[in-house]
Amino acid sequence: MYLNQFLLLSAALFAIGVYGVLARRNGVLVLMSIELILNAVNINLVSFAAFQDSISGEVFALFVIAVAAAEVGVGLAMILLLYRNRRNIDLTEIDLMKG
Amino acid sequence: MMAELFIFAESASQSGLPLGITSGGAWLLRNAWLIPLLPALSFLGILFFGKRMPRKGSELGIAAVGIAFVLAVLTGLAWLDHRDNYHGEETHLAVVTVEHHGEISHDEHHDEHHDDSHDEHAASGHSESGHHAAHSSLAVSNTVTWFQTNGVDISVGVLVDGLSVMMLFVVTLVSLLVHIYSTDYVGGDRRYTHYFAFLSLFSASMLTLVISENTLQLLVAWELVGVCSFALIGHWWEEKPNSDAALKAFLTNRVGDMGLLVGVTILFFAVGSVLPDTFGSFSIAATNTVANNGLLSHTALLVAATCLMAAVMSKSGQFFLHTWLPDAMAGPTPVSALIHAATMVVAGVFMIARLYGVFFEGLSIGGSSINLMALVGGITTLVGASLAFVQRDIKKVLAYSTISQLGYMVLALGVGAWTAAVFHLFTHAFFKACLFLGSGSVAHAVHSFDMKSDMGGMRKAMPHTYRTFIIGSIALAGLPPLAGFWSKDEILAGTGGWGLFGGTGGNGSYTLMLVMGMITAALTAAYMTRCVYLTFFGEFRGHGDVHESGPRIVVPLWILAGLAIVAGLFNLPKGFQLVPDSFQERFGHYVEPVAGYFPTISHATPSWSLAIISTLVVIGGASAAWWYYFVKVEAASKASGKSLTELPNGPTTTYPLAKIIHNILDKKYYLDHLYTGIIAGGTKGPLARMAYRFNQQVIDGTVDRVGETAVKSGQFVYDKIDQLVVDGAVNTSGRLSSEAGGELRKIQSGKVQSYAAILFAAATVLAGILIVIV
Amino acid sequence: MTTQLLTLAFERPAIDWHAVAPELTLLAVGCLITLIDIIFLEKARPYTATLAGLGVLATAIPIITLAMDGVDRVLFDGAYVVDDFALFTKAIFLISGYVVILLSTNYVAEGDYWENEYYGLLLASLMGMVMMSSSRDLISIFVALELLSIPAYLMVAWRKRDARSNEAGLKYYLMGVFASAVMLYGMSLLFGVSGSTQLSEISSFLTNGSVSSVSAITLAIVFVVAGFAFKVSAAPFHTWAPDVYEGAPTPVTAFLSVASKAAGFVALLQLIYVGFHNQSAVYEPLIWILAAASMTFGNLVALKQTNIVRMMAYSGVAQTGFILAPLAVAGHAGLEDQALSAILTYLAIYAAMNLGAFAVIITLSRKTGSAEIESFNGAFRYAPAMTVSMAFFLFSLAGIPPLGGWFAKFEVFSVLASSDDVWGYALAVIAAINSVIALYYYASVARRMWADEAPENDLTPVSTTSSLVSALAICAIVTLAFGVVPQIVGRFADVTLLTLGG
Amino acid sequence: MENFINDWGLTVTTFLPMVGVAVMLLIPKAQEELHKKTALATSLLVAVMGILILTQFDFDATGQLQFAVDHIWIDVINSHYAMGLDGMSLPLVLLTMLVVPLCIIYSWNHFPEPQNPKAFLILILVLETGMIGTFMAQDLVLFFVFFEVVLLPMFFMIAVWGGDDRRYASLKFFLYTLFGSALMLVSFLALYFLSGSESFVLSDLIAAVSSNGVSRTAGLWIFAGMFLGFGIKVPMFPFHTWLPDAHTQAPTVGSVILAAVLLKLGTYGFIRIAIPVLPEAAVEWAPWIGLLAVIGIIYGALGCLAQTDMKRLIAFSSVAHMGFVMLGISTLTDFGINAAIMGMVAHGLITGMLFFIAGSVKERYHTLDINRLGGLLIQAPRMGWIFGLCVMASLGLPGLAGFWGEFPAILSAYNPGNGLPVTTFRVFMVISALGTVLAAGYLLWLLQRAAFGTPKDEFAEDPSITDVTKHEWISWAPFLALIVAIGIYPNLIFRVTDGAVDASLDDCLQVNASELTAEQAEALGCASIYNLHEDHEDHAAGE
Repeated sequence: MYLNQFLLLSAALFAIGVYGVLARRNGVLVLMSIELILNAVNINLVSFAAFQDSISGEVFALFVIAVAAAEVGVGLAMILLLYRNRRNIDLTEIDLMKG
Repeated sequence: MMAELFIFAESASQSGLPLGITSGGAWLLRNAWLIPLLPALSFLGILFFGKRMPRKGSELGIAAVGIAFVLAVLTGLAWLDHRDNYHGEETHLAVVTVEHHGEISHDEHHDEHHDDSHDEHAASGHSESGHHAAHSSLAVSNTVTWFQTNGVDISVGVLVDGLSVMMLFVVTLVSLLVHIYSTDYVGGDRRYTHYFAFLSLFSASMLTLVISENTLQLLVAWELVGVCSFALIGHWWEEKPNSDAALKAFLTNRVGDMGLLVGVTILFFAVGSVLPDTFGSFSIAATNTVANNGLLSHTALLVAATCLMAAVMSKSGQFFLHTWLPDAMAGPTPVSALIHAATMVVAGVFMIARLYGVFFEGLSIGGSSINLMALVGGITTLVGASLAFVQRDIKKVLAYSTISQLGYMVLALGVGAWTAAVFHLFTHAFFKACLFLGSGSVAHAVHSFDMKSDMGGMRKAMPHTYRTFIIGSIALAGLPPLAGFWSKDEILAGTGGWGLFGGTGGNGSYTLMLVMGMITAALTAAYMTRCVYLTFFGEFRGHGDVHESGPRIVVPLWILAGLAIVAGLFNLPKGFQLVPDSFQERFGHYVEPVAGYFPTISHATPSWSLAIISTLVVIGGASAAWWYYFVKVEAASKASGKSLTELPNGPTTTYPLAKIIHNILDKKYYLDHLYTGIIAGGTKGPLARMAYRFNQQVIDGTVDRVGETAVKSGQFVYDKIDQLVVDGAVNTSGRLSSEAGGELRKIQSGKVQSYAAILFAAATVLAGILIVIV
Repeated sequence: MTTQLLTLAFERPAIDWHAVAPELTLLAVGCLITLIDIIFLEKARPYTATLAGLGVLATAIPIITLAMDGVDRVLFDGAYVVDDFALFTKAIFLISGYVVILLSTNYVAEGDYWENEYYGLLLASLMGMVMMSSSRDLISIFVALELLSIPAYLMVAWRKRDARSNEAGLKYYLMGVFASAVMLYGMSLLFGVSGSTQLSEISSFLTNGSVSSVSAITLAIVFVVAGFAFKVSAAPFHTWAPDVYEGAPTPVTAFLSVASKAAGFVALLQLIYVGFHNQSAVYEPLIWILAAASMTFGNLVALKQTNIVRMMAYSGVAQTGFILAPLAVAGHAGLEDQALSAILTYLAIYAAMNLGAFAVIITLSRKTGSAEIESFNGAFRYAPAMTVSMAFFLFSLAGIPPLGGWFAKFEVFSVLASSDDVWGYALAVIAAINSVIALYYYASVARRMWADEAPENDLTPVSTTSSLVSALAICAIVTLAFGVVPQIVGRFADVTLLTLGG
Repeated sequence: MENFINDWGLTVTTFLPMVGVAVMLLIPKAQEELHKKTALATSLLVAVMGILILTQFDFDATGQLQFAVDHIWIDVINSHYAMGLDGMSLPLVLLTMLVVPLCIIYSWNHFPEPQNPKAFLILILVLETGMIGTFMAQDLVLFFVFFEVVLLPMFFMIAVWGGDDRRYASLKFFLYTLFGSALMLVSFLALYFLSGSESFVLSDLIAAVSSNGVSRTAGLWIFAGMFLGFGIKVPMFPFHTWLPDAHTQAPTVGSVILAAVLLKLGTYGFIRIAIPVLPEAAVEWAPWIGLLAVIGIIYGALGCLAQTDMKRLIAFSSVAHMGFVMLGISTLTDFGINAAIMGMVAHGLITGMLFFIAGSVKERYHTLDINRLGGLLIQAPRMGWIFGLCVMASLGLPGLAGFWGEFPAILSAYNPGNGLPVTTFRVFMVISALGTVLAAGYLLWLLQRAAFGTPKDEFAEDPSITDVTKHEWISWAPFLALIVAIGIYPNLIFRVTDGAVDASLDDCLQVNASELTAEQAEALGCASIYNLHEDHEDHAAGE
C-alpha cells in the first residue's frame, strides 16, 4: 500500500467535511463535519508517521483527538445555549449583527 | 568722507570718469536731508497732537513747510556759491569701470580755478564761457547704508545739484502758499487736522523724491507720493465718487509703478554687471554715467527706458494713462493746486530729467527720428488741449490744461531740449497753481465748480481773483512778456523745426513736434479765453451774493501771479540783446548739469522769427475764441435777455453722424479743423465733445472695464477652478473612499457560514496563486 | 516497523524548572481560583478579581528573574525555548492580561452573571499565550493555540441570556475551530513533507533536503499562515472580528483585540522566522497581499461605521495590516532583525493604545449605555479628562507625534523605505495613504467628542471606578512614554529569532 | 548665566510653555483669571528668554549655529536631540515669541464662543512649544515631531472654537497637512538611508550627501517629497484650498497664529532643509517652484477679487504673499532668500494685524460680509486708520514692511542663481510685478467698501461699535511699531539673515558661473549643477 492512497482518503474526508460545514443549516451537523475534518487530519498524520517511521506523528494525532473532544464539548454547550434562547439552531437565522 | 563700495574717492592712482560730484561741501549741502525731515516730523506731530493744538495742527504744518522753504532757499544760495567758486578741496566721486570692458578713454583733466567776481544778486554769477568738462563740482552727494544683502551695502542719501535745488525751491514755495491758502479754504472741514497731516506727509515725500540719490529711494518716494494723493483725493470719502476717484488715481499710478519696478530692476543689474565687485547698484549718478559712456547694452537701456516711460505716463498723466487726473479733481482745490498742478504730476518729468542719460541713450533722442517720448508728449498736448474745451467744471478745464502742459514738457525732453522742459516745469508750477487757487477762490464764493450754471460776470464782485486769474491765463496762453511765453518759445525753438523759422541747432529737426506745439499753443489760448469769459464776463448765473475771498486766499494768489510774471526772466534766450550778457540764460547755466552723469546735448539757437510766429499763433487762437464768445454769445445773450454760454443753434446740432466718423480720423481732422476753426470758430465745440465722449467711453471705459473683467475673472477663477476643480478633487476623493467603505460593508452579511466560505475560498485561492508563482 | 515504536524506553525528560516557572505559577493561580470558586461560592465573589490580578503580577516575577540572567534556555531539545523574544512577548501578554482584569472587575461584578469562572477562563487563556511564545514545535504551537482559543470562545459567550453575546460566541467558535482545522491540515502536510514537528528541523529539511513536491509545501505554508491570519484578523480572514467584537462583553473584546491578536502574531513570527526561514519566495507575496488588503479594507469600511466597537474592530484589522507590512519584506538580506523589532515594537505600542481606547469606551458606555458614536457626542462637557485621553489614544493610533503611535509607524516606514525594492516602496505608499484615511475616522470621533453638543445635553458626570482609572492611567503613561522616549521599547524589542532557528 | 544660556537656553525656551501647561492643568477650570495670568506669565517668560538669547547672539557670526545642543535621543534609529539657532531661524523664533503673548492679551476678556479659557490657553502654549521647537530643530526626526506637534492644537482650536462650518474646515486642514508631512517623512527616511549618513542631524546629512552623493533621480524624488510636504504647508498653488476654509472658520487668535507663524514652517523647511541638503535637485526643481509661486500670486489675487467674506479675502491674500516668498526662494540666490525671510516676517506681522482687525470687526458688527460693512472710519476712526495702514503695508507700500518682502523678491527674480533658466525667471518677474498691481486692486477695493463710505443703516447707531479698546491697543502697538520700523530701516532683519543665508546656500550656487572655468567648477564640486545647464551659460553679462 502506498502513502498516496491514505493521502487521497484524507483529502476526500477533508473535502466532505468542508462541504458539511459550509452547506449544512443545523448547528449539530456542522459540528459533526468539523469532527470529520479533524479525523481527516489524523489520518494524514498517522499515515505520514507510519511511512517515515517517526513517532511524533502519532503523538500529534493523539493531541488532536484530545483537543477535538474538548472543542466538541464547548461547541455543544454553545448550541445548547442557542437553543435555549431561540428555540432553533438554524445557523442561517443568527445574523443579528452585520455591516 | 564716507566712500561707497563702487564709487570711491578719486585719488591719483585709480583714474576714472569724473562725475563732477563731490561728497562734502557746505554744511547745508551735506545736510539737505533736513528739508524733507521737517514736514515728515510735522506729519507725525499733527497726527498725534493735532487735535489738541490751538489751530488744530495747521500752524505746525505751516511752520514746518515755512522753515523748509527758508532752508531750501539757503541751500540754493549755498549751492550757487559752491557751483561758482569751487575750491577743489572736496573729494571727487568718480565711477571706476571694470577694465576688461576695454580701455575707457577719458581726456586729461586739470583743476581750473574760476576767477569770477561774486555778484550780490542771487541769480547772477558769471562763469567761464563754453562747456568743456572743467573739473568743477556740480553736485553734492552724501549717502549712508540703508540695508545690506549678499554682502553689498544698499545706501540711501542726498544728491543736491541745480535741478534738485530748483525743484526744492518750487515745491516748498508752492506747498507753503497752499498751506496758507488751505487754512481758509478747508476752514470748517471736520477732518481739518487729518488734511494738514497728509499735506505735510505729501510735502515730505515729494521733497525726498526731489533730492533722492538712487533709484530705489526714488521708487520709495514715488509710491509714497501716490499714497498721499490717494488720501488727499479721497479726503471727503463719505461720498462714493470721491473714494472711486482716489482708488482710480492710485490704481493707475500703481500700473505705472509696475513699469518703474521693472525698469529699476533692469538698470540695477545692468549697472551691477559693469561695476566691479558688486552685483548691482541703484545709484542714479553711476547709472547715468555708465549709460552716457555706452557701457550698457542698447537693448537693456531701451527696455528700461520704455518701462520707465510707462511710469511717467501714469504719474504725469500722459496720453492713455491720463484718465485719473481729471477725476482727481474730486479732492479739495488746494490739493489739486499743489499735487495735480505743481508738484506730484511733474514727478514723472523730474524723473526723466534726473535719469536723462538712460533716456537719451535708450530712446536715442539724439537722432532726428521721432522717439516714443516725443510722440507721447505731442499726442498728450493735443488731447489735453482739445478735451479742455468741452468741460463745464472749471477745475476739469485746468486739469486737462495741466495734462496738455505736461505733454509739452515731455515733448521738450523727447526732442532733447532739457533746459526748456525744466524751465517750463518751473514757470508752469507758478501760473498753474495761481489758476487753480483762483478757481478755488471763485468756487469757494459760489460753492460750485460748474462754470455754465453758477458763474459768469464775477469780475466786479471778485476783483483780486479776477486780475490774478487773467495774469495766470495770459501766462499759460504764452503771450509775451509773461513766463509762459519764454518757456514755451524755448521748447518750440528746441524742437529745431522748419529751417525757415531759423530755429536750427537742436538735436535734429522735429518738424511734426513743432506743428503739434503750435496747434496746442493756439488751442490753449482759445480754451483759456472761453474759461475767462464763462467765469468772469456776461451776467452772473449763480445765486447768493458773491464777495471777494479773505486775505489768506488773495495774498498767495498775488504772490503766484507776481512769480508768473517774473519767472520768465530767469532764462532769457541767448542772443537777447535787451539784457546784458550776464543775465542771459541764468536758469540754463545753473540748472543744466555739465558733468559726467549728464549726456552732452546740443542747444538750439533761439530765433526771433520763431518767437514772432508763435506769438501770432497764440493771438490768433485767443482772438478766434474771443470773437465767438465776447461778440456773438454776448450779442445773443443780450438779445435773449438771459446770460447764454454758447450759440443755441450752433453747428454742433446739425451734423451728428459726420462727427462720429470724423473723430476716428482726428489726426488729420485737427489740421483741417485748425484752418476752418480760425474761420468758423464755432465748430470746435462738437469735436471736443466727441473727443470727450470718446475719452469717457473708450479710454476711461477700458480702464473701468479692465477693473470689471479682473473682478469677473476673479469670480470665475474662484468659483470654477478653485471650488470645482482643486477643492472638488479633494472632496471627491473623500466621498469616493467613504462610498467604497459602504460597498465593502455589504460583504459582512452576518451569516457565519458565508464567513467560513470566504475564509476557505481565500485560503485556497491564495494557495493556488502562490503555487503558480513559486 | 511497529515493534520499533514499543522498544523505546520512556525516560523522563530533564525539565529546567526556572524556565517553566511563569507557566506553572499561572497554572497554580488558575487552579486556586477555580477551587476557591467551588468551595466558597458566594463569599469569594469580591476576592477573585484581586486574586487574579495578584496572580498575574506574581507570574511577572519569574519572567524578570529569567530576563536577569539573560541565558537562553532550551528544553525538550528545542521544542520549548525561553529566549529574549519569548520573555518580551510573555511580558506583553501578562501586562495586557493584567489591564484586562482591571477593566473587567467592575464590568463583570455589575453584570448579573456568575463572576468567578470568568477569571479562571481568563487565566487559562493567558496560560495558552505565555506557552505560545516559547513553543518552537508544531504540536506545542497547536496545543497553545487551542488552550488560548477555547476559553476565549466561552468568554465571548459570557452573557448567557443576551442573544448578541450568544451569537458572537457561536460565530467565534465555529470560525475558530474551522480555521484551526484548516491550519491542522496544513501542519499535517508540513509534517508529512519534513518528517518532524520541530520547526528548526523543518526549516533545515526545507532548505537542504531534496524536496519532492514544492507545491505541497506551498499549500502547507498557505494553510498554516491562513490559520493564524484568522487569529490576527488579517483582511480576507477577518470577517468574524466585527460581529464578535460587537457581541462580546467589551473587556473580552479588548482582550481579543490585543492579547489574542498578539499571540497570533507571535506564532506567525515563530513559524516564518524559525520554520520557513528561507521560503521567502512563498510567504513574502502572501504576507504582502494580506497586509495591503487588511490595511485598505479595514480603513475603508471603518469610515462608515456608526458603532464605536465595530469601528475599533475594523481599525484593528487596519492596524494588523500595518503590523504585517514589515513581515512582507522580512525576507530581504539584513532586514530580518529590523523587521522583527519593528513588529514587536508595534505590538507593544498597539497593545497600550488599544487597551487605553477600550478603557475609555468602557467608562463612557457606563453612562451612555450604548456603543453608538452619537452617544459619545459632547463628552468633553461632562467628562473632560476622559475625552482628552480618548483623543490621546485615537491620535496615537493615527500616528501623530509626540504620542506613541508615531514611533511604531515610523519603524514600519523605515523598514519599508530601506527594503529598496518596488514592492517595499509600493507598500510604503499604500501605508501612507491609509494612514491619512485612518486619520479621518479617528479625528472625526475625537472631534465629535470635543465639539458637538451632548445628546439632550445631560451633563451628569461619569461614575469612574478606581480600577478603570488605574487601567487608563497605565495605558496613557505607557503611550506617552513610548512617544516621547521611544528607545525604552526600542531597546527591549531589539531581539532576534535567527540564532536559534537559522 | 553666560554658559547657562549657551547650553540650556534653547531647551528651556522650547519646553517652558509645557511647564506652564502643567501648572494650568492643576488649576481647576473655574478660576479663569488665574489661568489667563499663568498663561501670560509663561509666554512673557519665554519672551524674556528670547531677549536673553538675542543679547547673547553673536551678530558677526550669524552663519554658524549658535547655542548648539546635540544629545542622542533615539539611538535605535540614531536620531539626535540637536537644537541650534542661526541668522535664518532667529527672526522667526523672535516673531513667534512676540505673537503668542500678544494673542493672549488680545483674547483677555473676549474668548471665542464656547467659553473655556483653560483649554484654549493650554492649546496656545502647546502651539508655542511646537513652533519654537520646529524653528530650532537641527535633526530631521526632531523637526518632524515638532512639525506634527503644531498640528494637533490647531486642529482642536478650529474644531472646537471655530465658526459654523468648522467640522469640514478642521478635518480638511488636518488631512491636508498630515498627508504632506507623511510624504515628507518618507523622503526624510529615504534621504537618511540612501545618503548613508550616520545620523539624522542636518549637518551630517549635508556632509553625507555632498561626500558620497545621492543619485540624480533619487535626489529628485526626495526633493519632490519634501516639496509636497512643505508646499502644502506654505501653501503653494495647487495645495492651497485648505487655507481659506481654515482661516475663515478659525477663531481670531487661531487664524492670527496660523497666518503669522504656521505658514512659515513650510517656507522655513525649504530654506533650512530642502535647498542646503539637495542643491542639485533644488536647481532642477527651482523653475517649477517659481512657476507655481507666480501662479499662486496671480491666482491668489484673482481669488481675492471674488470674495465677499473679509477673512476669506485676507486668507487668499496670504496665498499671494507667500507666492512672493516662494518666488524669492526659487531664485536660489542670496538676495532672493534674504527677501524670502524678510517676506515671511513682514507677512507674519501684517497679515497677523489684518486678522486681528477682522476679528475685532466681527466682534463689533457680528458679520464679516463686506457688502454689509461700511463706514468703519466714521464709527471707529482709529481702527479705520490702523486698517488703512495695514492695507497699505499689505499691498507693498514702500516705507512699510510689506515692500521689503516683495520688491527684493521681484528684483532677485531678474537674476536667478547659477544653472537656472534666466529668461523664464524674467517672465516670472514681470508677472509678479503685475501681481503687485492686482494686490493694490483687491486690497484698496476692500478698504473702500469696508472703511470708506457711510455705515449701513443696520449698524448706523449701534452703540456696541466702540473704537479700539485697551487690550487691543496693547496687543496691536508692537505689531504696528515693528511694521513701520522694519519698513523704514530693513537692515534690522537683513543684517541678521544675510550671513546665515550665505552660509546655508551651497557655494556652487553662489559663485558667479561666468567667472568659473570648467576645472574650477570641478574643484568646487559644482560640475553637476553646471553641466546640468550648460545652455544657461549666457549668464546676463550686461544683456
